[in-house]
Amino acid sequence: MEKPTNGQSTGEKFWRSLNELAESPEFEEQLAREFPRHAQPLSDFVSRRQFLKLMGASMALAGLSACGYKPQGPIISQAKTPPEHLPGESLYFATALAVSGFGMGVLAKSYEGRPIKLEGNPNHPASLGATNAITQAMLLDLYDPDRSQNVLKFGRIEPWTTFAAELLQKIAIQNAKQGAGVRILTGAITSPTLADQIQQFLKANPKAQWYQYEAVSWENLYEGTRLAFGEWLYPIYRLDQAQVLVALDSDLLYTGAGAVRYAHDFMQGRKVRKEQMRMNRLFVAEPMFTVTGMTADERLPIQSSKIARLAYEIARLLDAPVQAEPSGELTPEEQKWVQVVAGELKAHAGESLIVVGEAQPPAVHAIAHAINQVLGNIGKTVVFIAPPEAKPTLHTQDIRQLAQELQNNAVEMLIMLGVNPAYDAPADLNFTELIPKVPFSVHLGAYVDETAALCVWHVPETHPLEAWGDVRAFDGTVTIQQPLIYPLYANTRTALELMALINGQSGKQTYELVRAYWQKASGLTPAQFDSFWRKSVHDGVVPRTARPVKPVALKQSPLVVQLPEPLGAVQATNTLEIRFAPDPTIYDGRFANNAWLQELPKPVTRTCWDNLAFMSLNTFKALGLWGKATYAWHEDVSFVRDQVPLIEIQLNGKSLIVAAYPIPGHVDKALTLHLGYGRIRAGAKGSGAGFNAYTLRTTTDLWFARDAEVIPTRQSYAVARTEEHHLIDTRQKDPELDSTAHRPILLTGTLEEFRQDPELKNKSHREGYTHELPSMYPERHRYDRYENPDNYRYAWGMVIDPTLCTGCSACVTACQAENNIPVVGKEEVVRRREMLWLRIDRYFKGSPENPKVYQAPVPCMQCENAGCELVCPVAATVHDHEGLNVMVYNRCVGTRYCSNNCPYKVRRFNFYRYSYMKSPVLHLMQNPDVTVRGRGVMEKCTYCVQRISKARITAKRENRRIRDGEVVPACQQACPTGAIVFGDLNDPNSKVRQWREQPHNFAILGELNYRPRTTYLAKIDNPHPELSGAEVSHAGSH
Amino acid sequence: MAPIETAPKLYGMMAEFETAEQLIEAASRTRSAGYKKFDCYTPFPVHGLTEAMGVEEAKVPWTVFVCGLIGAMALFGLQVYISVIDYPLNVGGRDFLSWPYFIPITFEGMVLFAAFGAFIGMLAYNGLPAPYHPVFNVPQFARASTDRFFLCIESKDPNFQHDRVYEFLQSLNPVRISEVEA
Amino acid sequence: MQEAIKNRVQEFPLFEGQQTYERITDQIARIPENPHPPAWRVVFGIGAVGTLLLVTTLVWLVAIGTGIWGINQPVAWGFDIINFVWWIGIGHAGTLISAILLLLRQSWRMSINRFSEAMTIFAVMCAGLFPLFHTGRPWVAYWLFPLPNWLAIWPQFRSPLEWDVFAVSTYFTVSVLFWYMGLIPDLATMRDRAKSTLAKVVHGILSWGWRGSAVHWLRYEQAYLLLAGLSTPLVLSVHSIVSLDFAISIVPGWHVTIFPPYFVAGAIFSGFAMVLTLVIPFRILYPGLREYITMNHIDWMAKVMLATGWIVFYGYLCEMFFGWYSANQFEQFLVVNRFFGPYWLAYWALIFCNGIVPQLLWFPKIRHNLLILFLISIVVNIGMWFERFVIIVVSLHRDFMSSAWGQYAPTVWDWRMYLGTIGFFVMMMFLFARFVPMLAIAELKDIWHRLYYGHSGHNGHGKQPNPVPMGKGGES
Amino acid sequence: MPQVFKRHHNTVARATIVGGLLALVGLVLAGSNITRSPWMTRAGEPLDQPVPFSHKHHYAELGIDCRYCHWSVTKQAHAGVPSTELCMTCHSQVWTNSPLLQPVRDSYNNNAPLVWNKVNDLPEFVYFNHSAHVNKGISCATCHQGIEKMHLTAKSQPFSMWWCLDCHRNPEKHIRPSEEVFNMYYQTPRNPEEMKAMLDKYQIPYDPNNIPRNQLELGRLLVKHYNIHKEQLSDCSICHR
Repeated sequence: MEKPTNGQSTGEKFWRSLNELAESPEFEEQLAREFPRHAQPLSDFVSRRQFLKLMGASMALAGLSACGYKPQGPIISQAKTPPEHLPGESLYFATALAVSGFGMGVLAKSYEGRPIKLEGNPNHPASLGATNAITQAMLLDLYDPDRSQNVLKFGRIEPWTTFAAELLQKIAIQNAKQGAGVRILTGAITSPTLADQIQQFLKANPKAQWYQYEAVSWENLYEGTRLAFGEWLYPIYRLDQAQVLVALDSDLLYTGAGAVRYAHDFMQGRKVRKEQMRMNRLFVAEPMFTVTGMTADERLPIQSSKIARLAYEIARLLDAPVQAEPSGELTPEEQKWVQVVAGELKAHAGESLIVVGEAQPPAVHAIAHAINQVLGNIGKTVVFIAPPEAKPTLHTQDIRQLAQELQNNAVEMLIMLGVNPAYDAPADLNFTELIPKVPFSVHLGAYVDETAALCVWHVPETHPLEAWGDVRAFDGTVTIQQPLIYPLYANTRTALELMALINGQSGKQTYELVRAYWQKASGLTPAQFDSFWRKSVHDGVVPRTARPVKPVALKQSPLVVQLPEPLGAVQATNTLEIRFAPDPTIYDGRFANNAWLQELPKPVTRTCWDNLAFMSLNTFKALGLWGKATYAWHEDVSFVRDQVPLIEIQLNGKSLIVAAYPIPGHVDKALTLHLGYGRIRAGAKGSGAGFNAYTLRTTTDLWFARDAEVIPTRQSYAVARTEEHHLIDTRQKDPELDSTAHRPILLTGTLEEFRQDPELKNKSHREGYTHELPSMYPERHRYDRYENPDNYRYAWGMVIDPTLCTGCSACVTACQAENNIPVVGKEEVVRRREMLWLRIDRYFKGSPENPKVYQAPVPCMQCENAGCELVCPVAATVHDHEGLNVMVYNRCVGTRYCSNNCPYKVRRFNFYRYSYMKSPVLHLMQNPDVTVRGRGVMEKCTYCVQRISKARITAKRENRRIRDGEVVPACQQACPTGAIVFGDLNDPNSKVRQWREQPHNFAILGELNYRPRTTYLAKIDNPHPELSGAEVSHAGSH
Repeated sequence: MAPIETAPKLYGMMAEFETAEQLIEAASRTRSAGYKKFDCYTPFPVHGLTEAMGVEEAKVPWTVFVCGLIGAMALFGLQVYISVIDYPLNVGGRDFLSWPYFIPITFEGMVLFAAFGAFIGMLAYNGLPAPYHPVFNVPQFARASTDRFFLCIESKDPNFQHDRVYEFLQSLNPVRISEVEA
Repeated sequence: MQEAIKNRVQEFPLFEGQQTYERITDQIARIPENPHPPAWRVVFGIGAVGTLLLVTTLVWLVAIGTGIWGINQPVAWGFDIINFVWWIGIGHAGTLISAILLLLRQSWRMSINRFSEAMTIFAVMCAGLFPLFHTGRPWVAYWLFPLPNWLAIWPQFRSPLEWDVFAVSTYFTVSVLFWYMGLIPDLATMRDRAKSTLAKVVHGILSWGWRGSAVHWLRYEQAYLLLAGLSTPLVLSVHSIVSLDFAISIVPGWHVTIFPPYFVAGAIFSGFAMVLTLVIPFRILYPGLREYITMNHIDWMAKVMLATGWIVFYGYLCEMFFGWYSANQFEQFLVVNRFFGPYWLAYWALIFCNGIVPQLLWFPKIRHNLLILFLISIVVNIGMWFERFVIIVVSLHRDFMSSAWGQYAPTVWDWRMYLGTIGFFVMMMFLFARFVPMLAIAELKDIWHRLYYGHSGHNGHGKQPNPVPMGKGGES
Repeated sequence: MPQVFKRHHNTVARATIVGGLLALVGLVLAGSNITRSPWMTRAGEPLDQPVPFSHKHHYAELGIDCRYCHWSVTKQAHAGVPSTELCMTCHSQVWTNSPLLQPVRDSYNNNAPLVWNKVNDLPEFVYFNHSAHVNKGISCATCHQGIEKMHLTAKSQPFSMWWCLDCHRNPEKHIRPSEEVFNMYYQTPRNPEEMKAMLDKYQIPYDPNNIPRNQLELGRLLVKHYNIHKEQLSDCSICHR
């Protein structure tokens, strides 16, 4: 595909030809050729192609240059029309996508038979119609050209049949000895059908073992409940009930199976309006900023190892029934914090909640349970259910045991379903040596990854959007997964199919298996079952499958718990506490090859394509890293070339070279390392990116370890960051001018200030937001000029409430998926050429030690007096009658003047042919309703104009106005917390209008009189009077 | 001296001088002698010469003025037509007829047209291009572009009489007198 | 009046040595007629190589995209526009010398106007390349012209870039006309001096058959003066419009009301610097020129540089003042960022080159030391380049939303294109020297006649000529 | 030595100059016209198709309604190319063994698509929606004029931007009662009686005192009736996204 396509013609072609295409040798070969080198990132764009070819290519791009008369393409009719098929129309199908076993319900948008977008499923408890970045990006996994496509034996392509034959033969042998030599390793499994298949096998082979391993495990939750209540339980938080939430080293608003739901619930208590001047309060104690931490009203930077002490102190102050040997000391600030938190919790007993993160040892969880118990929160703000997994287990224990057995050569047959222990198992078990010891090892996975390389057999895994299946949400609710598309590659299989084969049901389709299971499970008559099935599949949730709430009680009082040893005062400056955490975008590494997630700026650090050793600025300087190496001729330039120093970390005998990066709000004497990077067999995009933190991670120090020794090196490393943090790299000498916090960008205030003065008039810069300058021209184009009763005209506008924004970035990826936004690769991001239309601004305010964070999504503001339009010499960007600042890609000649004159810098330019995609598969993914921009063209957000047009045409056909809420931009649709509202400003009853009329509504850089259609509500937070004093005074503003 | 019969195909009779001053002198005397059709040729613009010859005109300035006017109106018109009549677009909320924005191009148009007016006008009124001209038939005339000054009385002149003109030219003390073939 | 002038030019002679009409003509006209010094070949060769560099760069640019440059999201304009403004500025001196000095009746302009007009034309050529090729899709750049098309859509006339299109193209056309018109009589001279028929024909055609008729001269001078009168506001408008590219927008550091005058002054400043940079070597290369481009000329040019330099420097001071006086923290930050930001080096370099160094020109000794003068002119050219760098890059890289701040660093391709244009410029200048009289012969003779005829020893021919035996035309 | 130029060279010179200027003007005019010409737009050139399908035969002679094959045209963006199935609804009965229809039968039997050549093609960045037009009284005939006379299908309009805009700027010139949209033989009523009759027939409200007299007046009436907002029709975002 040389020329950009709107997918319509090609769309139909692909729709038709998929089946043939998938099998056709050319296609196989074509993709095989691309595997595994072909890189999406643009770094090698120039070097890879020869010169003349490019010449031709770029000329061919004139295709987008408004000359319509190219040779006409083919138009391919269907032989037979499927009943539901409507040419050029999209259909939505409910299904679910699972991350480490837990399902997120989605509505998949299918265009001409290919899924092109995933939206949240309103019926689904984990989604409520919203999604997160990962779910949005899982669409890309389906079309990833690096996906494994062939059955491999020792890396050589073999037909599926050969594999099946050999497997069955081996199974037969094992059956004889009751499967004594068989070990099955999977991730956490909630799928009832799959679990049932495995259980069947285990029943038949009692000596066989089934282990589950998740690198990012929540086993501590279970152990915690066992300590407290005597059994493994899974907590469900009711954050909408909580007035006070205390999160100890827990990122519950962002990571974890329920995060999207929790973020939604939590924000119900923060919708500050003139009608409702109240909000809940969030306390967070954590070593490094997390999304939850950035949302906090009061945050305490503290080493993970000290959390236990902290929790215990709180418990003591609330005289919760806990008994332990406290060790280590709390600093005065920490003491103060503890007192305040305890007081708050007490004050809101029954409507407060204390949550502890998965990384904390069971004891700390137990303490938290005790506290919640004492406060009477249990049953109100938190309830407990039986674990959603089919077979709950302790992952570390499982993997250790498996390692043990492998060590003793007890394993003759190892079946690994969608796991990658060779990469993510604890380093001390060194699986890379163990796996090859197994005579017959099978790996089922979407990629030929580190583990596959060590196995005898590798079987490509089918993507969940290609097959039937089922999965449970965090609260146990089951979703029947239905396929959106015929498997792209003929040889792929699902875990279900593989188990069915092993169980001798080889003929069965996944559809039959799932349906059969539920037929059995539901115990309904075939007639009843049919409607049950239809309804379940259609709604995306199986009724009455949520796990029931279990009543709980402390098994003993007081609880006697063993507190872990906290990190004492470190003597040597270069000995730090190290904390492992899942990566904010690529999680535990399974998404390492997902270009969207790789390029998505990490919520806190705004870096991408990398993980780095994050530490506080003090530590950074203490290690003598500041002004090192490439910090060139000016301190301020330290980040100009985006170069940071490399350090070597040594931890119990293992060592890792990693780039160090200072980040505000990180606790001193500690560093945080994200898992998931440094893959060697992730695929073209993931391989070689970042540093492999697993090499330091051992079963003993799974989450945090003390005494990590840091040795600075001479080398430096280029970091791709989409935003500098100014508290660090602009000099402090003149805060009034330098510190961004003092720029009139975001209007901020505390709940108290808002109560006294809803317009926050006496806030600094407030006038800057409101007052408008007189114009020389008759302003015929202002939206309020359109207002008259018989006015048909829409005035589209958007209001964003930063108070509700956690910075989870779901909107960013949703925008990328909806608008065919290309990925540019690390080198281009380093050169500040990322293409994301929607960015999330993150501003620090206050001292670098513990600043406040203010965030806001920044799309195109659709200014009414847009400067960009004024300076475009070819009228490629102009206003339409509905107030959209439309960007006509095919008219753009690429002077980039508009971008210069945009004070918000929300325009993006195709410096190269970013939209070029070598693999035909990727073209299946593109949204046919959005022009694919060619090289040399400016692009930007237009409020998802394609959705507006669609709605307008429908409305016109039905002779009515577009209803409020009928048009929902991708960002709004994805947002878990409803921080974005879009609609018609001319409609007095529209939600957007109501938000816009809030007293604390303001326009960013309003004084420029560009009169943006996108406005914001002031970011309100709710600091505790006794604490915030300290921090805010640092900031010096207001 | 025997009168010489006029060559049938004679363009005129040309006197050659060494200094501009002599030429100016000669020109005014030729004029007062009642000759109409005569012209002077100099290597550089000699000031006071045309006055001496009694030539006065301002065609070029007027042409330039008119062209400039046309240019200005044309481009302003073009801009108004395009942005108000043919395809009015809401550009950054500005009025369709946001005339101050149209001034620069209007001005440039004025200058462009005027400049062409000046250049083309000058050539046209001078009857150029004229690579061929009878005066070039006089070999010495090659120095007209270097350091010599010529006065040529044309045979078209009503009172052109060969030997009379010759005598008259003689009286101007030229360096040389030559007939100019038509 | 005339007397006064005559007295002044006695103490500051515009010519050196004994001049006659023939000598003036011969000294200048024989340069293109005779073979050239080997040095010419060398420099021309260098220029040609540069041009080659330019061409290859452009091809690659069109093939791959503007991504090969260092520009990025906050800094969407880099070397492309910097060099555009720089070249345009240089071009302006030519028109200024030929037009404004003509209107001001500055007789000393005669000896350098042809030369600097040529410089203008070639500089504008170089300048024009940048806006054309800085577009993401040069193959549709013709959309910037209001051509009737089947898209039924037109350019957008509120954009300063659109104004640029008209301004620059008009400026180029008018400059060419002006230059060519001045050439016509001299081409006629060349024609009459030519030995070979070919030369006669070529020059004959190019000179439109000019024959120096008094009436023609009358109209010629009218037209020439009017063109000058037109070019003067034109040259001012062009650079004002270029400055509006920035002043129209709201970027702190661009949104400045003094830009037009300050840009024009800057243009003249850099233009004169470039004239000096070229004149001094040419005087060495062609000693004949020294009789007409005397030390006085050079001295005056240096003085003009000094004056315009001060205007420019005043501009810098204004910007600082505005920053403080605006009470607008974005403006204030800009000033601080210029002083101490990542690009402080560029800013202080600019102050040094354009503010400090030119002060040397106060001293006559330095004004008469060709080497130092030459160096100063180079420094000023560099300084003016930095000025554009500061205006464009420093303003863009940190504007309103600090979340969108970034840095800019040119790539090898930026440099290749820049050096390429310089090479092209040099090549064209040397071609010009090779084929066209470098000074305006007729005008020089006019000046000489008006100011020196009678004073200088011309009386050799004063005596009455004898009556000559008459002969038919064509004989003898 | 005689001068190199002869007297006639003056004429030559002047002729050259005048000629050159004229040529320049001519070039511009030619350019702007050629781009609009069918030679460029390929209007009226039938493309070869796997099956020589005749709209004339099916529509004009057999009187099959457009919507029988292009069934999605009133609901969807795309008019849709009928599936082989649809063809076979008739051709399993008639012309069952015509060699011309062999490809159709093959396609049906092997469940393989028919690959037609696209006749009316728009650039990828133009989003045309059939339903938006046919439901608002813009007829097939407006863009596919004369299709009912075509044995081999060719595009009858340039499909260039100025052509689209021409109608988007003043739809009155082309709009008709939506009931008449699929009628290729529709004529604007010429006299008030017919006009009145038609308006009554389709219950289009009108002022009996001044019944539209011609297409333009009828057009204005319908534009109002169908609630079409003219000024909005030339917004960029209407066709480009």
